[in-house]
Amino acid sequence: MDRIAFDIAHLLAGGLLLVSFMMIYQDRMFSLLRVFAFHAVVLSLSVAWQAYNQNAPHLYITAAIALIFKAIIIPGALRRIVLQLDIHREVENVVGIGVTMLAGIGLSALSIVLMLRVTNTADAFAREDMAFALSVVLLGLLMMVTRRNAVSQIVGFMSLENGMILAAAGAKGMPLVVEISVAFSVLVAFIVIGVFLFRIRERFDSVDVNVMDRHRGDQR
Amino acid sequence: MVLVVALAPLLVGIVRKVKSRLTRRQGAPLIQPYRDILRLMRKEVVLAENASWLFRVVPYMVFAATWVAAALIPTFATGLQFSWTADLIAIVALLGSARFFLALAGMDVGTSFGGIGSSREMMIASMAEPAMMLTVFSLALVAGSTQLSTVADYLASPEVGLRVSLGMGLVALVVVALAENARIPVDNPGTHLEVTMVHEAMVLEYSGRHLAMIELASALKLLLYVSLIGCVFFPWGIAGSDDGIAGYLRGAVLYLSKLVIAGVLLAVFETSTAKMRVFRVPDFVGIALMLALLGTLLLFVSRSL
Amino acid sequence: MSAVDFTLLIAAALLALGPTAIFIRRLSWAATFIYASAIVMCGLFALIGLAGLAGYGIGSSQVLPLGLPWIGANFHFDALTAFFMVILGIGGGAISLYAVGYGRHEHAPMRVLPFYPAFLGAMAMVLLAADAFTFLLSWEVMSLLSWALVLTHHQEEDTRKAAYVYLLMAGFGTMSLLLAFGLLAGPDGAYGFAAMRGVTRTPVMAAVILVLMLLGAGSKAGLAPLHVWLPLAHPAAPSHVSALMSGVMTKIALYGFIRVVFDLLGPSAWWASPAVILLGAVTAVLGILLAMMERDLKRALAYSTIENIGVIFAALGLTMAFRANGMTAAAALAFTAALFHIFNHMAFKSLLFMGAGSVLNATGLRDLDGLGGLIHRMPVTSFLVLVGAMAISALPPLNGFASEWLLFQAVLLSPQIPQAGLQLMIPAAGGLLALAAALAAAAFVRIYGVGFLGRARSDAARCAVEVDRFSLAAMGLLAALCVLVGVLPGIVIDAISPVVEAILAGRLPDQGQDAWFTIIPIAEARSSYNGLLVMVFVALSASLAAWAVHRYASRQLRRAPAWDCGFPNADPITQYSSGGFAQPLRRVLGVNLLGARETVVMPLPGDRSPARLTVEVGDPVWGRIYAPIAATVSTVSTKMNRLQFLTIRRYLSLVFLLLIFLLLGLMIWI
Amino acid sequence: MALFSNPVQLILAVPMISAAVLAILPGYKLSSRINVLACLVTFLAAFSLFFIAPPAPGTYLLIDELNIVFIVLNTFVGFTASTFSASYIAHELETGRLTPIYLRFYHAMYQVMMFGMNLALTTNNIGLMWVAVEIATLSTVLMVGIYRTHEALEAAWKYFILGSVGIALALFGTILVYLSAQPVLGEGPPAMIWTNLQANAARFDPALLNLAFIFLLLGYGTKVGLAPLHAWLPDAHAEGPTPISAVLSGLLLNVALYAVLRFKMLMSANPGALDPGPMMIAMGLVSLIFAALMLYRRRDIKRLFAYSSIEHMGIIVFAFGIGGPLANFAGLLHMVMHSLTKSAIFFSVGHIAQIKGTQKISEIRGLTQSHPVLGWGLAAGVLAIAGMPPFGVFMSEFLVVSTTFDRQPILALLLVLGLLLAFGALLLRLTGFIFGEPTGSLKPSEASYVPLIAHMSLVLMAGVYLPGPMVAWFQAVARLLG
Repeated sequence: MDRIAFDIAHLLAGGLLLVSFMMIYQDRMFSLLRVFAFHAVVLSLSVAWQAYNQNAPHLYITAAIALIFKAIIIPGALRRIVLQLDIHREVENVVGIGVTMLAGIGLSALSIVLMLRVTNTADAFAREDMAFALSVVLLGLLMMVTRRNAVSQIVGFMSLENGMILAAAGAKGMPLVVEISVAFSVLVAFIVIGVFLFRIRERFDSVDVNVMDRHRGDQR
Repeated sequence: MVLVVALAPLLVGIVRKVKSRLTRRQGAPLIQPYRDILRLMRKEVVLAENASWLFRVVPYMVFAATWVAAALIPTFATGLQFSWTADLIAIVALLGSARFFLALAGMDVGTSFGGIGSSREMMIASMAEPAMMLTVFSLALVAGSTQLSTVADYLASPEVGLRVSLGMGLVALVVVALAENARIPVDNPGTHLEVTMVHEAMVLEYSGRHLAMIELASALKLLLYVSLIGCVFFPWGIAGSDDGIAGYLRGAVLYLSKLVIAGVLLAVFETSTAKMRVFRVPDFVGIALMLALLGTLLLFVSRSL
Repeated sequence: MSAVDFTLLIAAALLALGPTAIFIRRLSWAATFIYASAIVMCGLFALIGLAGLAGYGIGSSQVLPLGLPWIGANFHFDALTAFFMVILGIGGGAISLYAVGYGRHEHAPMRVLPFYPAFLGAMAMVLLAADAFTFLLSWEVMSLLSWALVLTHHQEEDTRKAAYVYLLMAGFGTMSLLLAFGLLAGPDGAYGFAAMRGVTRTPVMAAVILVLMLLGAGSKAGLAPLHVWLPLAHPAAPSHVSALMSGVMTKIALYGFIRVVFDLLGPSAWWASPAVILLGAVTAVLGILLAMMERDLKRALAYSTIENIGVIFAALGLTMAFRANGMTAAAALAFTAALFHIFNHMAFKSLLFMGAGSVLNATGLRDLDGLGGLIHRMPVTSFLVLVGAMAISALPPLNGFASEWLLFQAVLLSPQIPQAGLQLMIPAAGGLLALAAALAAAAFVRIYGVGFLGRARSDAARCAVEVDRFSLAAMGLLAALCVLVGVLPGIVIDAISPVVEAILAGRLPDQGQDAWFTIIPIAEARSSYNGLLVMVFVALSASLAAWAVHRYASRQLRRAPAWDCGFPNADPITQYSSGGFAQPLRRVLGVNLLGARETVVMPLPGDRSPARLTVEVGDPVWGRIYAPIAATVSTVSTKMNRLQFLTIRRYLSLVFLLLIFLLLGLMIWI
Repeated sequence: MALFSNPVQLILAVPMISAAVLAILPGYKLSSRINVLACLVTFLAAFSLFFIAPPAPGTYLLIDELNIVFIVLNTFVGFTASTFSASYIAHELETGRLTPIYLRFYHAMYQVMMFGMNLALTTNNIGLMWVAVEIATLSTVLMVGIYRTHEALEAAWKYFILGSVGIALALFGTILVYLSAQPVLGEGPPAMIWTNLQANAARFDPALLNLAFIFLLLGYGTKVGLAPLHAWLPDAHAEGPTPISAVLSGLLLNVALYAVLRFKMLMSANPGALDPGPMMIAMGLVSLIFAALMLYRRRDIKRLFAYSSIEHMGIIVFAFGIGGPLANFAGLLHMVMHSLTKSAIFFSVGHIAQIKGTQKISEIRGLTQSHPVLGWGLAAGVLAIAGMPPFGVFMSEFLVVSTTFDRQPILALLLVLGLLLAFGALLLRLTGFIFGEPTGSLKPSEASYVPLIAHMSLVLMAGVYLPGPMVAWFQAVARLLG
């Protein structure tokens, strides 16, 4: 394992984190989707690099899935939904973007410090990967928490899953199960979300989660 | 036992006589209470239509309970034959029984005055009885017994000396006696004025022989308290169980003089005070309660000194 | 077959009678069958208990493979159990006899029949249990079944509320007991009573257990301030159930207290006892004051139960004080007084509740102000209730006096206690008990005078008819018991002595040798009492007086309208009402102690509307303790309830924050 | 049928095959029967594990003393719930709340869900377990939303989002566990096998395990319904079909709990790792007290009992957090009792809601008068769940409280506070449900009471008598849990 390989892995994983920050920064729906696609691309590159380094050909499949589904199909589909449902083109934030960014920086600091501390015994590749992956996961969660409308929450969730995949790929020799599960979950998540969005379209006039919240139980 | 019944109206007579003389009246002769009772005995009973069997039984019950209680108190000698039958606590409780029945009788006919009497009587009693009980406690704690003969014997013995607690107990007992016997300032035995009466309101519906029994019982009760105070606090001259005839005689004479003194004192006291409002009474009796409690507690303090 | 096996079998049979009732519900004789069986079984309980007190079958145990698997269900039969078996047997038997008659009037018998025998069985199981789990199981089943019984008339809002408060308090009590047993059993889970007995504990630990037992058993027995359920639940239940709950179940609760504090815990430090004595005395006064103010007949009786429980607890506290100082004879006296009073209260309180039930049956009323004049319409019931009222007012020569007398004798032994604090406190508590006794007499004069004497205040009372023979027989039985025990207290004291001996390793002198059934707890010079002679004297002198008067004076009698100081015969509502009777005491004690308030609304001159006097008096404990707790729970749950209506995003934020919190924690930790 | 010689394979295969069959089979009557039959076969197969020596742990499947409890319980409640569902679902069709096509979907999903849960319980692979839990979650999401009312969709959506986040966190934890095991056990599949992990846990990197456990506790804890991760639970219970509520409360929570327990064992086996106890105790107590307070303000009967499930999960997690043979025994017992009781409660609630046509607490009154069996059955269930004897929950609460108080008095007092609060709320509602004058529809219920009575009889029996073998086996598990 040479220095260059490590650096590239580092670069890619760090890039993923950077893109996560970009996503938090976006305030337009379409640009968010574009950045998300880019996120997936970086992820697939990173996974592919891991596959190359670990000599684990099955990881290429993961990379491909990430590239095809997350970078192309899902953003496209979401784009269609936004267009069809005539959703607000702005991303509505709960708190200001500056605050969110600050929180995001804090979170990634936390996760990197924590991860580096706990993974003394793991190899350097894994340490870096896990640290960045945790940051991406937390940022994804942060995004879900600070966004108001459903599409951007879905995007947040997807970026969270991207972090997972990064982690799974970084864990050396993790069996095939992970890839299957990732593919599986992506697929099912997509289907289910699609179904839901469809139904929600059928019943509600917007995918804005707040509208649904009016029907929360126990208030009748 | 017969003695107490015979003496009781006399005590009432003394009190009435002294009171009359103090208010510059001639007053009825000393034996007037006897006459009253006998006359009432001979009269027919006019029973309220609504009165139940309880109403008719109560006079006898009250009389019997009071009588038994009175008989258990050493008058001039301590060696009573049946003194072990009941002690001071039982005597208090027997008086309680009498009161219980009398109060029930007051409620029986279903008039408003009966109710007034009963409820006030029970209110006064519920303060007076604990006071009496506490006095009994302090006596018993001093004497180490609740057996009246023993208590009297002990208090008659020279080792007792003067005690603060006993003084307080005496005051408390006197107050209780005033309250229980329906004397001024708690109640006025002579009145039939609606707002003021307590005891008389309860027995308002009684007549004839029933009233006689009740009058006799209340006379007995007065005697009982006087005897009790006499034998406990002023036990001079009480004959022991092994004294001879002379001892008994001396005891009897002293006892009679104690009765006379008590009667006079009571009359003087009653003439010199006014009756209080009913709701002042609890304060008055409450003082007895406090004194009795204080007496009991001081007992320990003085003992530890 | 040993005593414990036999008792267990009967208890099991009683428990099984419950489901049986469901199967035979269509048969016309179902109720009679159930109650008759209950009489038989209770009779057997009483016999076994008596035999146990005589020394037969004591010490037998049985372990069944039930309950907690590794120790099984342990049962044991000893003198204490035997004594309470007698209570249960006599009380339960008499009440079942009453129920044969009373139960016929029940509209929905299937809400009583399945639970009633099982309730009796569960109480027996409590007495037999010899490990913590079996004990608590039976205890809680007992609560549960009585809860179901309280809910017989579930259509009424008050009943439901009463039952709710009852079971909630029972749950609280059980939790306290559970904690107490947790401490007794130690970390290894030694739940058997035998294993708990020998362990030495620090005084603090023992005090904590004592406090928990006061909470646990006290809440079931009705110790202030945990008594609030009692005046709600007892009146709400059908009267035979009320009688069973007040007369018997509270005794089972006391059994639990005695079993743990006196048997399992052993002697405690002297400073633990004042709390018990004081709690008992305060409970007694509070209970009887509330009884004095209460309008509802059964509720007044329930308050009076609280008073008696207070008296018993005071006696138990005295026992603890004496025992802590090694004064075995004095402890035995106080303990005997407690047990004796337990027995007495079972007898007269059951009797009074049955009487109240008869009144309820005859008139449909529990409100004292609707009653009156029942002595004419229901002479036998009235007489029997009078006996009960006399007994509970501690009038000689009845049984209530005998036990109170013993208690006062115990109080008078306090100078021998070395601790000055106790020396001062015990007579003061004695004063409170005397006050309670005096108030009890007042309260029962009021109940009896308003309810049974005077003139009828309503049509229902005017048309009341005497109840059936079964009810009268049951009441007569207990009334006879009250008299008998009051007249011959020595026999009871001797019967109790094996229990005292077993718990305290000491006893009162044998009373059987004293002439004329006198009782002499310490020495004759100190105190003695002879119920028989008092009764004979009173009876003799009363008869003598009556005879003499009738023989030598007049025996004429004339009926006339009541004189009433010259007022014409007014309407029955001019009679003193229950509230009117209580007024002097309410003014004297109620204002300060209970926060009683009177408001008078006087119409202006010319206004013809009636003047109104409203009296507000209630249990001060409700407002001071329970209402704030309920309000707190309500406020907190209302505030919390917002969490049900958050948006998904906010829920996610919660998850997110928790994650961050834990991660930060981990980072700081390592 | 050599393939199915092993009952474990049967446990997994039967639901899978029947799911496929049910998906294509029209006609709900037959479907519901097949559903019941499939569940019965699964249950019998699981039950036979008691008598047949369990197969040695393989790469994929594992049967040991711990999970056999869960499997048998799972398949049993699955079976009774399916019989309940058969009588329940017909009524739904009559009232038009569901259409035949949805019923077909429902039955297929039921078996998918059973498959997911059985797989999660029997697998020997932490990755596979994660997948299985995911399958079970997704299938229940679909079932919760099956009525397609606003509320149902909203509940399903909430469930889906929160569940997905939870499951993602769990995946991250799983990866971390793998990462900590990988240096010891080498790369690849062996580092994800339970048996290997358990045997070598002592040598794993404790710091990494700590981090992993946080994620796992939060991830699977969401599924368990621990506060404040519980939000999905009340709504999912309230808005889905009642058989699904019963299965959710009775089974799915247990499956997630099983996962937490497994990882807790891993933590306990590593001397350097943090003690998971305090974390579990804290979450358990928070859930208990929070849910107890929430009970007071409920207006929907199914949501009420959903909160009660949160409360009981709190108690169970608390008990396992306390640890020690007695508390672990109590935790296991409580879990089993809670599953049986809570599903029984939901069975009766299902019938009640169908008769009354409402789930509103205020509109359900006087059941003991109008429907004695249902009313008293509900009473027995609620009293049992509130910890009243002679039911089994009492025994477990007895053990938890009494063992805790001696060691951790403050914790025990908090526990008691929570129990009392919950007791007060449940009792208050119960009094309203079953007493008073009946309201609403009084028509008799034609449903079968067999599942209800069967469950309550078991709970009753456990309260007074636990069979010896069962005790021995619970004790063995309790020791295993440390």
